[in-house]
Amino acid sequence: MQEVTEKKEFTPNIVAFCCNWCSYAGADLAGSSRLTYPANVKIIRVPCSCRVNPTFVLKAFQQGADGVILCGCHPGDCHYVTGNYYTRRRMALLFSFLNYMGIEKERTRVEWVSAAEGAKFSEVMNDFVKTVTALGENKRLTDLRVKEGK
Amino acid sequence: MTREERLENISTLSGTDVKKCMKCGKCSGRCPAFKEMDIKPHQFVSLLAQGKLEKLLECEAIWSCLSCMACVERCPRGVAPAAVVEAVRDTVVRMQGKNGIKAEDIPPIVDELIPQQLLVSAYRKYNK
Amino acid sequence: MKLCYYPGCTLKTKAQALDKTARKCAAALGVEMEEIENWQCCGAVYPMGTDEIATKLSAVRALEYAKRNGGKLLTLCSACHNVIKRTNEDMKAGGDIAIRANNYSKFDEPYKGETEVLHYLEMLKNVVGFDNIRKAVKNPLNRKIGAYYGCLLLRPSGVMAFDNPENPTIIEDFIRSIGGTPVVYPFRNECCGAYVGLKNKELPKKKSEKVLSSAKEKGAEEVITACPLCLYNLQANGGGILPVRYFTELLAEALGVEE
Amino acid sequence: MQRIGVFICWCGSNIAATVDVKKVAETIKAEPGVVFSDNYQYMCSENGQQLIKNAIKEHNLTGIVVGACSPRMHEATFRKAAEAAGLNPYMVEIANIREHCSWIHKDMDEATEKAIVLVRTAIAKVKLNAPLTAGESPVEKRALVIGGGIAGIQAALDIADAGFQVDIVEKNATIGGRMAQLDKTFPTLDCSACILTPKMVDCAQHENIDILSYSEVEEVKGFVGNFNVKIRRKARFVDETKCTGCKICMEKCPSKKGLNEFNMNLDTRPAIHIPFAQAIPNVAVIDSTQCIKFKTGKCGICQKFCEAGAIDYEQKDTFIERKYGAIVVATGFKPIALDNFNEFGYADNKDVITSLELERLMNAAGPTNGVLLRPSDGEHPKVVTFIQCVGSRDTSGCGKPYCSKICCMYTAKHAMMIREKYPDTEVHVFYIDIRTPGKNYDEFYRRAVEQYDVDYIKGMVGKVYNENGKLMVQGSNLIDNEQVTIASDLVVLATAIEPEPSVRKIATLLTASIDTNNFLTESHAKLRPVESPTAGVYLAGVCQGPKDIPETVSQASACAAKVIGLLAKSKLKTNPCVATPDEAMCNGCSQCANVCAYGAITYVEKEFRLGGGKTEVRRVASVNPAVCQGCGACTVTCPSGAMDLRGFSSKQIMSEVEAICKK
Repeated sequence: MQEVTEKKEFTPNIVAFCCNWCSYAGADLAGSSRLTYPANVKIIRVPCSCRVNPTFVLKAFQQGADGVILCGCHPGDCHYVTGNYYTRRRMALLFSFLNYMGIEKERTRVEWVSAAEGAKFSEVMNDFVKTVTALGENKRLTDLRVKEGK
Repeated sequence: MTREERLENISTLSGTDVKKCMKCGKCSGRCPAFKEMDIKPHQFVSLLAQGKLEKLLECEAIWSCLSCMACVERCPRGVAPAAVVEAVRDTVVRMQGKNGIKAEDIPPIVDELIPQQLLVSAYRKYNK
Repeated sequence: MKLCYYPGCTLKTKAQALDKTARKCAAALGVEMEEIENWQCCGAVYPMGTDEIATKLSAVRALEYAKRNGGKLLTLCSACHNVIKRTNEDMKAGGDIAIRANNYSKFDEPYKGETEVLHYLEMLKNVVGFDNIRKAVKNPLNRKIGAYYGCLLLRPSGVMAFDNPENPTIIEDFIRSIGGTPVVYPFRNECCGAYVGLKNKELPKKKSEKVLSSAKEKGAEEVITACPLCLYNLQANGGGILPVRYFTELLAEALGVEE
Repeated sequence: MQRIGVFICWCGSNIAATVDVKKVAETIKAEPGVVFSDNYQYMCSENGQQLIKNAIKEHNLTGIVVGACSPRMHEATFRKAAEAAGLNPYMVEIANIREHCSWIHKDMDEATEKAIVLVRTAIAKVKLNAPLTAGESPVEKRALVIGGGIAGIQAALDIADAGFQVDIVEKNATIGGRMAQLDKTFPTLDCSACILTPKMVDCAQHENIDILSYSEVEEVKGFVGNFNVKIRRKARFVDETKCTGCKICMEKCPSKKGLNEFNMNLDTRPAIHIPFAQAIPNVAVIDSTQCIKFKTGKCGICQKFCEAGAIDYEQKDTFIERKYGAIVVATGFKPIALDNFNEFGYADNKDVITSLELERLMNAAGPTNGVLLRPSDGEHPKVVTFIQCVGSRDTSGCGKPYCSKICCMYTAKHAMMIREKYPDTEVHVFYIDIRTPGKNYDEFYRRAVEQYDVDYIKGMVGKVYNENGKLMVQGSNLIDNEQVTIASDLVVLATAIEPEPSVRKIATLLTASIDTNNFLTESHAKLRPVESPTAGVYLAGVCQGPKDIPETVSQASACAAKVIGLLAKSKLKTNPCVATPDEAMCNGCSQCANVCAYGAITYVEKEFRLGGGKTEVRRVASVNPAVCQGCGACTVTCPSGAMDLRGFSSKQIMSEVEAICKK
């Protein structure tokens, strides 16, 4: 068997949770405006950013994600009135906990992207991918069985 | 430098995105040196956008711009025509023998009261 | 209160009146202007070319010195203020210019635009306060005075953040504080054309006359400025339409600290 | 055993150009549980849907995944198709391989690979989907229209004519809005008041319309079909039921120096006033910040002279609460403040005015009785210069990035009206571009040039300054490559328009989305242009984007059609994706109720069997599915993990995460 010696350029695996009303629509707008961002960003649609349970984020890192980003409506503009405020508080706590566990703060992010901000969505994703790429692969919390493909 | 590289260089030097121009002419509407310029402020932006390098390099207006920033201040699109003028002027003076002012020209025009500021700035703007 | 002060080339020679009156007035108002060590000429014009580094180093050095000596840098000449303030914003922005300027300068710690650049007028307004000046005035100047801002203090407003670029008020407020009546005229923020003075004599003449006649039409009896170059130009090329003086000269007169 | 079908759409070349759709469909065949996988040019077409229906029946599918455009686009379409084939509509998942994949990536391999992952993710989710049934909720047969300008008036009249009750909430003392301030309307030049005021009267007389003027929406609760709205009726200090509109109070009021907002502050009005002669309701209002009685306690003259006894200085704000099935937002616009545009000299020169001020100066009921006079000295201007795009198309941060859309036309109108009335007056117009798309619009503008000799100058103005009593307008003439200076007597700024600032609060109350320019966002730019993404909320007029009167009226009528369609239903289907507690795990701690913004969660005492014949009574959460909006806040806050969200269950999302991360 031929051994692969060439080192492949690292492309991080990014999980993005997007609120159905703002950011998911913002991502749609980025698409219809043909504003590119890297293909390694994959979006999961949630009704509201407050639907994101901290365990989902932990799960993502456990399964080998290198960065997790949550996008919701701007403060004050939540489709469900106050959902994004819960997100803000919950994630502040979770991210500092993750930081303590050795997952750099830069690997986790909460952003507010409205349905009209397609350009912002693409900018945020480009920036986030750049940041996470610079940090390299995440090894903390990862279930090794996943990384080895077992 | 090839022609393309020079254009690219002027664009980089200016630090402004000429594609943002919507051709409203507000810069030229505001310019206090308009009548002295063979190429008008809005044309600097337009010529650079079209890559008309020769017209830019041959113009006399680079010596008339007052760097007063009125065009920069008022552009509704955040374009800086004065920065394009300066980038073209920088490009010209950096070419051999193209200095805008010669040392020997100075003494006759200097009067007693001329502030250093004017000499220093003229040297900085027109010479390399 | 002690402030680091950057005088600049012209204030040491042709514009000594500006420098001297400013120092006296500041002292009378309780501000000590401490000239910074080994300052070098700022270049008198801000080079806009994005690759211009060396031309900005003297400003960076002065700023870095002020950072270590109180955190504020007082300027007086409009041109120095423009160059130093804009260079400081470059350093704050942390782009290519900032990185290369720091690499070259080798300061103990990199300079990141921490210093607050303060023009003398801003100092009068924010540190001393126009109300306090009003109280200190001994000879109220009961005259109609036109403020001439020119370009350098105001533009580009996004960086200079000095005053409203089209409708500034700081010098008018200053005039009121020394007992004068400010005359607002439309050409107070229009360029006097001085920068091209060595290459073109006509343009500065036209522009200066326009400025002064506009001030006169609106009722001004004299015009004040903070810029030595504007002063020279308006005096030499303005056709003698109105007398032109430094604002600090009037301040000295009002405070009674003239020689 | 799950039997999943996968359908990959080409969307013509929209997806197929960057995603190898055949490869996706082939690769996916190997996924466990997938028994059918195909691709088709237009999955949303009749044939595409038929393909899905046939596959569901033939392969006895238990769930389907459609790899296509955004679910915001066609999820409903595919759910309907599934339902028609006998599959529960909630057993459908969409993999968004267009907006989130083919449209943003250029490399075919990369995009194809991503599409496969997205489809796999949707498969992982659909395997855990459960059939759901939508509940039903009643519809309150009454509509609320917020804003009483031409948009609100038109929407209200159309809805009321269909037999439904409508309330118009207007924050000012009268309905009529901006249109009431206009003199003539383009492109026909008919008098604005002549076509608007009859409609205002219709509103007042319509048995189905209730005008709540001088009122504001304070609180909105509920959801489509069942909004509960609290409305503040501001104290006008005049009893609306008693005031006859005789105006004797206006005549007698000693405080006459209040700025007249209706006339754009160009003249003054008394503290007690009726905004304009045709106001609806024709009832006075007291400006308490100006009124001497309120400032000093002395005066009371209006009360003395009011024969109807309508004046009541003690009046307080009151609140009413009403239920509505649908809400139309029609909050309108205002011209922007010109603080950032001092180069045009608006602040310093009385004779530099905005276009809306000119409307008042030209209007027969305006401060000059329709005679065009300069505000500074009351002289006839001999040279009038218009400046277009003041604050519009400005990305420098000083103005608005968008085109205000109405200025080219109204400037042409103004120019023509001045030339018509005063043929000896010279009129110049500085413009950047002339934008006249619309029936008879360009013809209208050309008339200004060709028949009325209006001097159109292509170029922007750089500075307006006062010299020897003239307004010097210095600008570009780009066609001649010249800088021109026009000595003028009057300068008119075609000021950009922006949404009325109160729309922000309304948007927050309604949880309707708003864009970076404060315009309300429509649900779909092309296919659902009058609906807000919030169900039951509709948008009319400039609150949604700049538009002129004909467009505003069309949009208002479109809103009305949508509202009528909604109110005509006897029941509404509710979203079945609601929170649901696992009662065995719930310990009744009340955390979930605390975070619920809708009050959908209550607690009930329930008896549980413990085994061995024993039972226990416990307090457990209970979700009202008609009230729950399905945000999921409660699911995360629940400490025992008892609360879950249908359609977006924790297990489903976890398996999506897993599918995405799988290498």
